[in-house]
Amino acid sequence: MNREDNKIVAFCCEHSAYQVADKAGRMRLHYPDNVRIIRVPCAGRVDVQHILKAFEKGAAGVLVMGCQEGACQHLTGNTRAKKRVKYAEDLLKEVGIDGGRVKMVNLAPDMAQRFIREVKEMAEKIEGEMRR
Amino acid sequence: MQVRIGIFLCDCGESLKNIDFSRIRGDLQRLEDIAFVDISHNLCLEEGVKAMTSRILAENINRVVIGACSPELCEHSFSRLLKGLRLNPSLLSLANIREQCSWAHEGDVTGKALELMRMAVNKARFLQPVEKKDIPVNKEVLVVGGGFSGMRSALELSRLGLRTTLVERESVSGGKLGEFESFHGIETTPEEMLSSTRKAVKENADIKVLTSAEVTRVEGQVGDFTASIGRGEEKVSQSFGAIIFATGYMTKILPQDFQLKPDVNIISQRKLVEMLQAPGKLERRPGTIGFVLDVSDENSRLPILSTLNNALAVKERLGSEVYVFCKSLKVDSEGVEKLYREARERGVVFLKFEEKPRISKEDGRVKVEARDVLLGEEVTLLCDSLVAEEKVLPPEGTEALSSLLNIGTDSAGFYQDENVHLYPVASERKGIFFVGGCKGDLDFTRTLADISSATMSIYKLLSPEKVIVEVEKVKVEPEKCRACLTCVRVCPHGAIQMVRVDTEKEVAKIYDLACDGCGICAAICPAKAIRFEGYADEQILAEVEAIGESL
Amino acid sequence: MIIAERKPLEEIKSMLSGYKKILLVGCRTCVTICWAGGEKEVGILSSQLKLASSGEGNELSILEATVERQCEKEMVIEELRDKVQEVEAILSMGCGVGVQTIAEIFEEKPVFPALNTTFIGMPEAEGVWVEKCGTCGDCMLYWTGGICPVVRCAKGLLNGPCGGTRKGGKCEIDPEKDCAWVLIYRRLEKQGRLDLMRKYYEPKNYRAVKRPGRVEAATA
Amino acid sequence: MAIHFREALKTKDFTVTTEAGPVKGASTEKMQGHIELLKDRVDALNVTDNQSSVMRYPSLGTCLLVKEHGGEPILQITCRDRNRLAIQADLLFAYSRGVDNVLCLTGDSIDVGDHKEAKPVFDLDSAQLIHLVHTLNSGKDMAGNELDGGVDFCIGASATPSADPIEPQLVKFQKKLDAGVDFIQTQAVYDLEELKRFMERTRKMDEKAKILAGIVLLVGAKMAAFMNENVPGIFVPQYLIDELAQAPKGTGLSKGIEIAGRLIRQIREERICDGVHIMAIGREERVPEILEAAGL
Repeated sequence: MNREDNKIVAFCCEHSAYQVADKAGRMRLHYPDNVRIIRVPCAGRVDVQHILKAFEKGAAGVLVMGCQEGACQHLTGNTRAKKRVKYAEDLLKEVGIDGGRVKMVNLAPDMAQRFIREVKEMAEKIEGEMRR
Repeated sequence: MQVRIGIFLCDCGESLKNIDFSRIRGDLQRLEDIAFVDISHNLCLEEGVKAMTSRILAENINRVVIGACSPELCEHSFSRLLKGLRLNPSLLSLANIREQCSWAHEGDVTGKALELMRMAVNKARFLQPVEKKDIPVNKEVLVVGGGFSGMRSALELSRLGLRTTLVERESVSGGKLGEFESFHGIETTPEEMLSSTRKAVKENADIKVLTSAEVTRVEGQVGDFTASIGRGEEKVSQSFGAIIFATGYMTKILPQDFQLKPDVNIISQRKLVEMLQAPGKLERRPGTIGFVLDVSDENSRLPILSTLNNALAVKERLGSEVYVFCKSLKVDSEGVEKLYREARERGVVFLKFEEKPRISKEDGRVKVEARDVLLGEEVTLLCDSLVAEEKVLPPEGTEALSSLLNIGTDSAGFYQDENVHLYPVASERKGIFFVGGCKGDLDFTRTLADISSATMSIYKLLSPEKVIVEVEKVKVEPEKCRACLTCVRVCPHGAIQMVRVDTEKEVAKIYDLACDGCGICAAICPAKAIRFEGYADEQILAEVEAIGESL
Repeated sequence: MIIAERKPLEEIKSMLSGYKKILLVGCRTCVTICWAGGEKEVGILSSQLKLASSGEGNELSILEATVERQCEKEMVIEELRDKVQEVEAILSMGCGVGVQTIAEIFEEKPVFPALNTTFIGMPEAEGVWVEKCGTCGDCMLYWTGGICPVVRCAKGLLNGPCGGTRKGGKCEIDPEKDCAWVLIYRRLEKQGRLDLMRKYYEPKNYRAVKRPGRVEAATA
Repeated sequence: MAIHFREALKTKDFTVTTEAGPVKGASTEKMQGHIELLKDRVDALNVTDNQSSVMRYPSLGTCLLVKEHGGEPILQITCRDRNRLAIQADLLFAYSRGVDNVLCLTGDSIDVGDHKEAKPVFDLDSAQLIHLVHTLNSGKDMAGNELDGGVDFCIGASATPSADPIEPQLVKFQKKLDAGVDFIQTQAVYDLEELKRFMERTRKMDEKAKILAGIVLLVGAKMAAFMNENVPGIFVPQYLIDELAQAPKGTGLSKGIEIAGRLIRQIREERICDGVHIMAIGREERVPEILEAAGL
């Protein structure tokens, strides 16, 4: 990915977010196509290193999408992911990438609308930044 | 071994109009290590599968990449197909070009489809085979707690052909069921239920009962737990494949709920049951009996169940006036609504309060004053005896056992973490289950359902001839492991333990049967010593690198 | 175990200004265990530095390596000998000892610390470490119920608490921290050895270890 | 000229001391004003040593000023800023200039002061400091060398009656008493019941030492609450904070003076302690009003 790319890397937990993306597709609900979904067994599988590597490789935004709190198949996966996203955000701020370009999203498997809104929000944030 | 990748694209019966499959095939063919790129219309149908099978057999490829519908639909069948062709199913990489590409966006998405395929190809290059193996598994089950639930579980397991050891702390089994006088509408009394169950257990050769015994230590993982059981001086250590907790509950009248200490007039449900069982022995039949319910906010169903049953029993046997003071009455579980109606019909008076009723003594009788919300006025009742609400609490030793086994408890201290996926009987550790009152919200009708659910899960786990497991799908590399214990502490399923390897060095070991494949350990390991095949760091990184790569 | 913490990126960047090619070196021992300088942290800092440099338009190329133990000369030489030739400077994610071992071996190249070595301690919880030993060279844990007042009492007092203890036996400086002397009192009381605390102790020999210390094994 | 503090302790049935706080600067004018105001109203004037770890004009310097004005100084020494060499040297110099009352303190931590990055010393602690002064009194230094010209200090220490838990404090307090002290000036006390309990225990431990209750002037509810949180060893009970809060706006200080006077009067009438040590922390000019309010 080169710098002026506007790709959003979305790490999607296969128990929730990945199914939500499928559902959005089945309902033919369209969302920005610069999202690239990477399937992970649990949001807890995503670490700070993966998020930073995504930005290093040119991603413009990263979404870590896991189950709702208290409904994680692996109990602490989503809460750990949330902490790591927060730490990644601080590390990115140190290098001048801020403005919420990395975000933790908690989804239940049927929240297609919420998924689309989160993707659109991130796409708009990147769009806004790109123009400046 | 040189990577050779076979790529299949499915255009879903040429319905994915916004993807130019031939252009994608053209681009993909130019990548290295690609043996072939086939376009099919129906990889999920007989015809498509046959074509794919002959293609794979013809070309000696060692990775398969398939761009089709969502893996949630096709992954399972494709893996089985590969297995049939003696190709390791882990060497499969899927791209979701239908639900998450063609159907999800307007206009032509050939570019995105190509990128998704390149991501899958990049990942395929790093895939490693994962072997499957059957592992020996101990088929014995440990049941902790010899109450009704524990005994029923043991009987159910023996019906499924599994031997159990039943450990009961008290000198005699039975637990709390004996405290109930009757279940309205059920002929057999709790007493009869208990004695028949006890008899069945005694006569059952598959069940070994250890009374006045306690579990002191449990090590190991599902399929190979080692429990040390203390019985007086005797120490027994035995191996089990799974564990069921049926440790029940205890009830206590909490001082802050009730200012007055229980005495002759203020009695517990158990005392009331004793009165009911021997009405003759009472010197004076109580004229009016009061019940107070749900004083503290969260209440469990047990007090309601015993109050309604006992109120009806009082009406039948003693014929005294019965008043029930309650803040709210949960009647949502089976048969409780009917019980409540019958009580009303038999003349039991229910009074609803908001603030806590004031309880005092007046010349040998109990005075209860409360503001009835429905009547909208103060009510004062003088009754001969008042049945105080008993709070349902986890029995002593719950905390010790749960920390010993590294399994969570819920906010009230009962077993089973508050997580929807564990419902109804699972713990976060594979092979450990909870039935009956030890989970907190006690409901008899569901206990029997819990027991069959737990025993069935154990049957599924232990009884197959060969217990197959993916060998080291998530693996700790001993030479990189620093034994820092982070993964052991972090694993939500307690599937990681320290072991001494051949070099006498202590390293972490992930137990394949107990591991639930979440990858939290792989992410947090500071030495990057844990590799999760299928979601390894280099595989995730390879997918990221393919994003936006110009050809 | 030696505990360390990563320096803020700003400080690391200012050290590296002017250098185009650096070697970033992790250590697989103490700093891995305390999540500060292991192989994973090397990856994270490397990503951060690359993002920072590409953001500011100057190119910074980073060679990555992780030594088994940075305080062992042989291990450092074996791992870094070739890589050092290709770089202008070395950024070490080892503790202070690691940084100096590398500096001693490759004297011609500047070596920068990416971590602050904080104390000798133990994990209090997962991801949380607390100081326990102040390496005073004259251990007196035998009479303090196994609680070291040299480091765990903020003023290192020897004859009991100062007058500033807060309500509930907390330390004058930090309401979250227990006063070491209250802890010592309770433990000795539990063991019935309070006489040890009641005894008067002469001023400590603070030169038990002539700094910088040196230990020579009898059979060295 | 004021009588020697040692005599005052022996002869008077109620000894009163207060503080002359050094300033942050070299001008001694303000300090001399306070000394003049207070020297004849109290039995001795304590001079704090970088109080609350805030750098100020040296304690020994202010003691010399007190001497020049004919007052009776008490040199406060903490273990925070000097090691055993410097403390012994200062003590020799103090004695040679007639300053022979010393209050041995551990000292506040660097973190509460205004030079938070300084290297704390704490070579000694307060109990060891008391032993050190005794060693000097016996004509030798800590290393056992004979002194050319001995010293004879009147030794004081502090105590924290309202510490929670109190037992560990009492263990340290016992060590101080065993070492031998002539007077004790306690941390601020407000709850006299607590003080009584403390006094009962102290009487059992040691008869000789005279105990002066520490009285810290409160100037308002907010300041009292602030001190509870941040000033080490001070615990202002809620009912006093409420009393201060009810005082109409702007009269917080006079309410504080009234409270201080009330406490001192009660301590004196009920003979709870052998005297009081008034700490007006930066408000030395109000001490006379406190003394009046206490009927002294």
